[in-house]
Amino acid sequence: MKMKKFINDPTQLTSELLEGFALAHGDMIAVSPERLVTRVRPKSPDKVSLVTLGGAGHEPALSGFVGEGMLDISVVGDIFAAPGPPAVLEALRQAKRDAGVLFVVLNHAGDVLSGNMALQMAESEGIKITKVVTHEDIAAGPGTPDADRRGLVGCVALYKIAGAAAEAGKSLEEVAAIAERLNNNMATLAVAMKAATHPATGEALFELPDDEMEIGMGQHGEAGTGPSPIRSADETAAIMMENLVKAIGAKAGDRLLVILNGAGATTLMELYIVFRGVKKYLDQHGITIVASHVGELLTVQEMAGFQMFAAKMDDELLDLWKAPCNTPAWAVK
Amino acid sequence: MKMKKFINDPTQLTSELLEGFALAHGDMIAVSPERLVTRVRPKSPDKVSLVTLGGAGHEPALSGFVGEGMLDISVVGDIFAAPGPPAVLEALRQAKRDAGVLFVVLNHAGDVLSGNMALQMAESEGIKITKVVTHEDIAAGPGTPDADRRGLVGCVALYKIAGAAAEAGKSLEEVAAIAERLNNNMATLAVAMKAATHPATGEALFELPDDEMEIGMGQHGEAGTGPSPIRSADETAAIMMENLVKAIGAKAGDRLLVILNGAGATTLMELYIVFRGVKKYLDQHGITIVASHVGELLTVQEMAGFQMFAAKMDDELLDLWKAPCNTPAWAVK
Amino acid sequence: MIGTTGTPHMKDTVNPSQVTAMLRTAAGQIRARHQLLTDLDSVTGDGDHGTAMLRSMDALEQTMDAMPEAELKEVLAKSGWAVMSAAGGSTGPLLGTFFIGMGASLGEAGQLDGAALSAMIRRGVTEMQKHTQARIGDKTMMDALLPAVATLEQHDESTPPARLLQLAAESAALGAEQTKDMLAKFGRARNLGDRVLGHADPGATSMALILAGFAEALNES
Amino acid sequence: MIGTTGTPHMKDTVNPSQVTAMLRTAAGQIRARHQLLTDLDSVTGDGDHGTAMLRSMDALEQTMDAMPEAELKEVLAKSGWAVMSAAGGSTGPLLGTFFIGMGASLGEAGQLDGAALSAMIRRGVTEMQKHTQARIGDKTMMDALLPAVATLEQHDESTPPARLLQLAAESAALGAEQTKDMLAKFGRARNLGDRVLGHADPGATSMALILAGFAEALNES
Ligand SMILES: Nc1ncnc2c1ncn2[C@@H]1O[C@H](COP(=O)(O)OP(=O)(O)O)[C@@H](O)[C@H]1O
Ligand SMILES: Nc1ncnc2c1ncn2[C@@H]1O[C@H](COP(=O)(O)OP(=O)(O)O)[C@@H](O)[C@H]1O
Ligand SMILES: [Mg+2]
Ligand SMILES: [Mg+2]
Ligand SMILES: [Mg+2]
Ligand SMILES: [Mg+2]
Repeated sequence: MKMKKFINDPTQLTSELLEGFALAHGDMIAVSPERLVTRVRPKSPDKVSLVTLGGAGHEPALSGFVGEGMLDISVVGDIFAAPGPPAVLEALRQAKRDAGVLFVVLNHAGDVLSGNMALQMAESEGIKITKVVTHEDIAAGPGTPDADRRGLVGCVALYKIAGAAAEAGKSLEEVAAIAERLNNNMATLAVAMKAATHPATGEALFELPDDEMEIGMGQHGEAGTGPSPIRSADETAAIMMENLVKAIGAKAGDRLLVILNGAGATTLMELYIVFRGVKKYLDQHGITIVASHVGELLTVQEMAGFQMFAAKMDDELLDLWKAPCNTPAWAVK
Repeated sequence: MKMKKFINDPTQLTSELLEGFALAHGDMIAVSPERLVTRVRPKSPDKVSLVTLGGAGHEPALSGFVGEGMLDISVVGDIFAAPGPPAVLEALRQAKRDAGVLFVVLNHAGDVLSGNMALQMAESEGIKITKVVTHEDIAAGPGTPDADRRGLVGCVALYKIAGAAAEAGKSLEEVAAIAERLNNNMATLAVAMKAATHPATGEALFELPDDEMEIGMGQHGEAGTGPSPIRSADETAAIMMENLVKAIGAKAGDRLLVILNGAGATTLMELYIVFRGVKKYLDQHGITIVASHVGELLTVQEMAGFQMFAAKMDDELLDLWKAPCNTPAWAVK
Repeated sequence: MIGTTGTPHMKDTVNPSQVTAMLRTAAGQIRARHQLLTDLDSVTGDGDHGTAMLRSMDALEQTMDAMPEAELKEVLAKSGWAVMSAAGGSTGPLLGTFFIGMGASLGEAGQLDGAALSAMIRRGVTEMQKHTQARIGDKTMMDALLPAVATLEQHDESTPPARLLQLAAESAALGAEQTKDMLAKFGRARNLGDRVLGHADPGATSMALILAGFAEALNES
Repeated sequence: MIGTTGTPHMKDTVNPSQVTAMLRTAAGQIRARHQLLTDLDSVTGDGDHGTAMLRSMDALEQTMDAMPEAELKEVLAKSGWAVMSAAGGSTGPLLGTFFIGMGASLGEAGQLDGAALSAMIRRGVTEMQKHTQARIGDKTMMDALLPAVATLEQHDESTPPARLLQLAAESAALGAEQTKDMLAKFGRARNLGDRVLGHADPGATSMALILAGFAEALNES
């Protein structure tokens, strides 16, 4: 049976998707044969550049965020697979500059492996790089070492905030410090309702019974806290936000950035209804939402579910979050 | 069995969604008890205002496009249902100004009915209004009277272009003429791959066998040209664009705006792959894509499929398309 | 029922409170059958007609409850407006217009004879026709309403109101029944082609129920 | 096979073209079993390991084909790099490093005795260990490679190359087999908890096949 997807050759998904992406956004980005997505109007060379890497299949992430105010280069792997070290090294070489490179890696085995190898080689070539690894998934529970916590949609907030800092002309040390401050104050929890189809193999990424959902499931079907009956939007919002608040230690009076990132098939309608539930929960606890984003930033094909992200904000982080950006997937004026 | 959706009370969907929408975008829009979505920073009163109406359940459409450079007021109905004439009349009253009101109605029975009644009453109160009805769906075939052609995602292009003309200070006559020029040069064709669930009733909006797709299906499951086997992205792109090109009479040398509007569950990955196919087809016919948008503008819950839109552009339309806008669902810098 | 009713005068006219009873009985008819309406709309449309009619009837009765002292004319105008606000889709505007039209035909308070009652219902339909092109055979509300209007027009002032409404309701019911054999030309059902054959139009069924309610109220009183 | 091979000298050393034969035979082993690798990864991971290994082997052989005259050292370095480019995920970087490490252990052209061959494979694994913390029992490639290395270390120069690789391959196969009883601590399988019990690790299985290919090449020649 054919997959219910609009594709041509399942082995050419990434190339064709990047081709279409470059055609649709040729005014902002270009795609090289090594699958580097770069800006067509490069950032001035005296500013810190941002490089990231990750598998395809999560559109608009990651490459949708290449552009003014966010990323300089994104290295694209195959569907759900890290790109190899040679391409990442090439990206770091292209990003090389005196101001230095901020290298953002999501904590997934392949990405870390590939990123570290490329980083080692690049540093041996004298490229000035600071690495930041995002690992803000709290599904594994409190006390889990950073190395065992996955990077989810938090990377996008980090691209935005660190990208704005870089665009503002801050030094690599400053940009990295800002990125780490955000990194240490953010958390994400995912929930899945319906599985997605792997677009190359046609297989379901995981199974979930008709009357169940699963909180904590990762963006490739990695197990979460176990299935539960389907809960209402308000209950789901409260359970998830309660855990996030605990994880980042948010207290009454704190100011949060909240992101509800749709996984694919979950509608914007649902996300707004959940957002309403999040607001109710936080109101009860005296915590303020000072900034938010509701929509699809990092998807998992047509999976139903979403990722809920929260970060404690200070004035500087908030200003950077609100600073202008202009990328294929996101523009702030 | 529970629906696989994050909701609370199925009878309160629209209210809760609008509440969440207002909370998430309080810096740009406000929602009144009559379910009018308005700008928090109203347009200067000497400029033409834009009003539209339509059912909820198609997020981000229609209200996601209220803001600078696009709509002034959107009147929201229940899920997939037109709002009643009293709310629409209230919107026209609030939009009233000497410069006049452009009133955009999508050609769906309920919307037209409600729109016309409100229009009549508003005109009898001396409000200066020009109505534009979008009916760019070509599924019913050539020669179908305008009254029998549905309004699909084309309304968003019209909001953008007419909205930019209004923001530029053009008169109601000029704005309406621009809107009608676009309206007469645009066409949309939809394709469905998987049904969506009605979020209030939990029923599938339509049925489609596991190995079939249907070109021409409307955004509420209205019948199209009949089911066909699942085709490749390239074939689908070529078939659909061929029909669109015919419908708008595009010839070699013509310049098109192309929109691929995801219905909900179809991934951005797929849309980019289809866009690549569209470009190939148009290249073969000497037709240029001068502007494009790939993403979710007007969805049908978690339906899999998309709407393909094409419009012949002239310099003025193109400039207006590219003009800045800043709305919850779309920002152009 | 004929023969069990009151004075000759009572048989020939109805008073405003009887008209409100007609409206409430119509609401009762809809409440009793809303699931059927939803089921019909699930086949031929989007399945929301039962809910739309329930909301309309809620709005109608709430408006009547809120203005017990008001002129019938005004009650109908307000009710129609409330129905339009309460129910989206096609039902709210059309049904609301029907009530507003009914009200517009009325003069100051007083008894309504058969002619006035006939004029009230006919005016409701005439106002609707300003907003819909639908004719007999198009599988819409009009397939119930237009036969009822034709029946009303065939009778002169001599027909007692209760009998008049009974006849109109029967024509509406027959008209609704005949929509089973029709293809839809309006509304969402239009796009379904011959998938709608064999199913009555939900809107026509609703209007037949409303007229049945009107008749029932007078024939019981 | 012992006794059927050529001169004593031939038994004690291998030449560079025999090493390329080892690599090609390893590729053949993977090609013959890629579906098994995919199936294993479908249970314990994301189902792409068979494809990743096929692409790696394509890259390996294409690189070798493209530089028939080059030093083995250089061929292995280039191949490793090509594998890293060809296969994403965990496989490309780790397997690529393995080949690059093998190359790094080699001096100028010439015969390799048992010690040099052992050093070559051990160096490949040592380089991998710079990038992974995985140890025996973590259900990864290392569960095949580390037992093979231990076996290589137990033998001195007196063991003929073919025999040495045979023993190493057997240790790798046994190690891969034992991953069935392990919970995963690395890679995607980590997140699956005890759902992976009873299934061999795909990466360990691949590495066992590669070593089996190495041994097969020498034992046939
Ligand atoms: N143009 C029209 N004229 C008369 N009746 C109409 C028209 N369009 C729709 N209807 C009626 O409305 C009914 C459907 O009402 P409802 O389900 O409430 O609205 P919607 O179609 O917007 O979901 C149809 O069965 C039909 O009788
Ligand atoms: N840190 C690691 N160290 C050693 N081997 C690893 C590590 N992470 C993963 N692997 C191996 O990689 C195999 C999976 O490879 P593959 O499916 O190609 O990559 P991915 O997990 O990225 O999809 C696992 O079976 C395991 O043997
Ligand atoms: Mg993988
Ligand atoms: Mg409806
Ligand atoms: Mg309906
Ligand atoms: Mg894998």
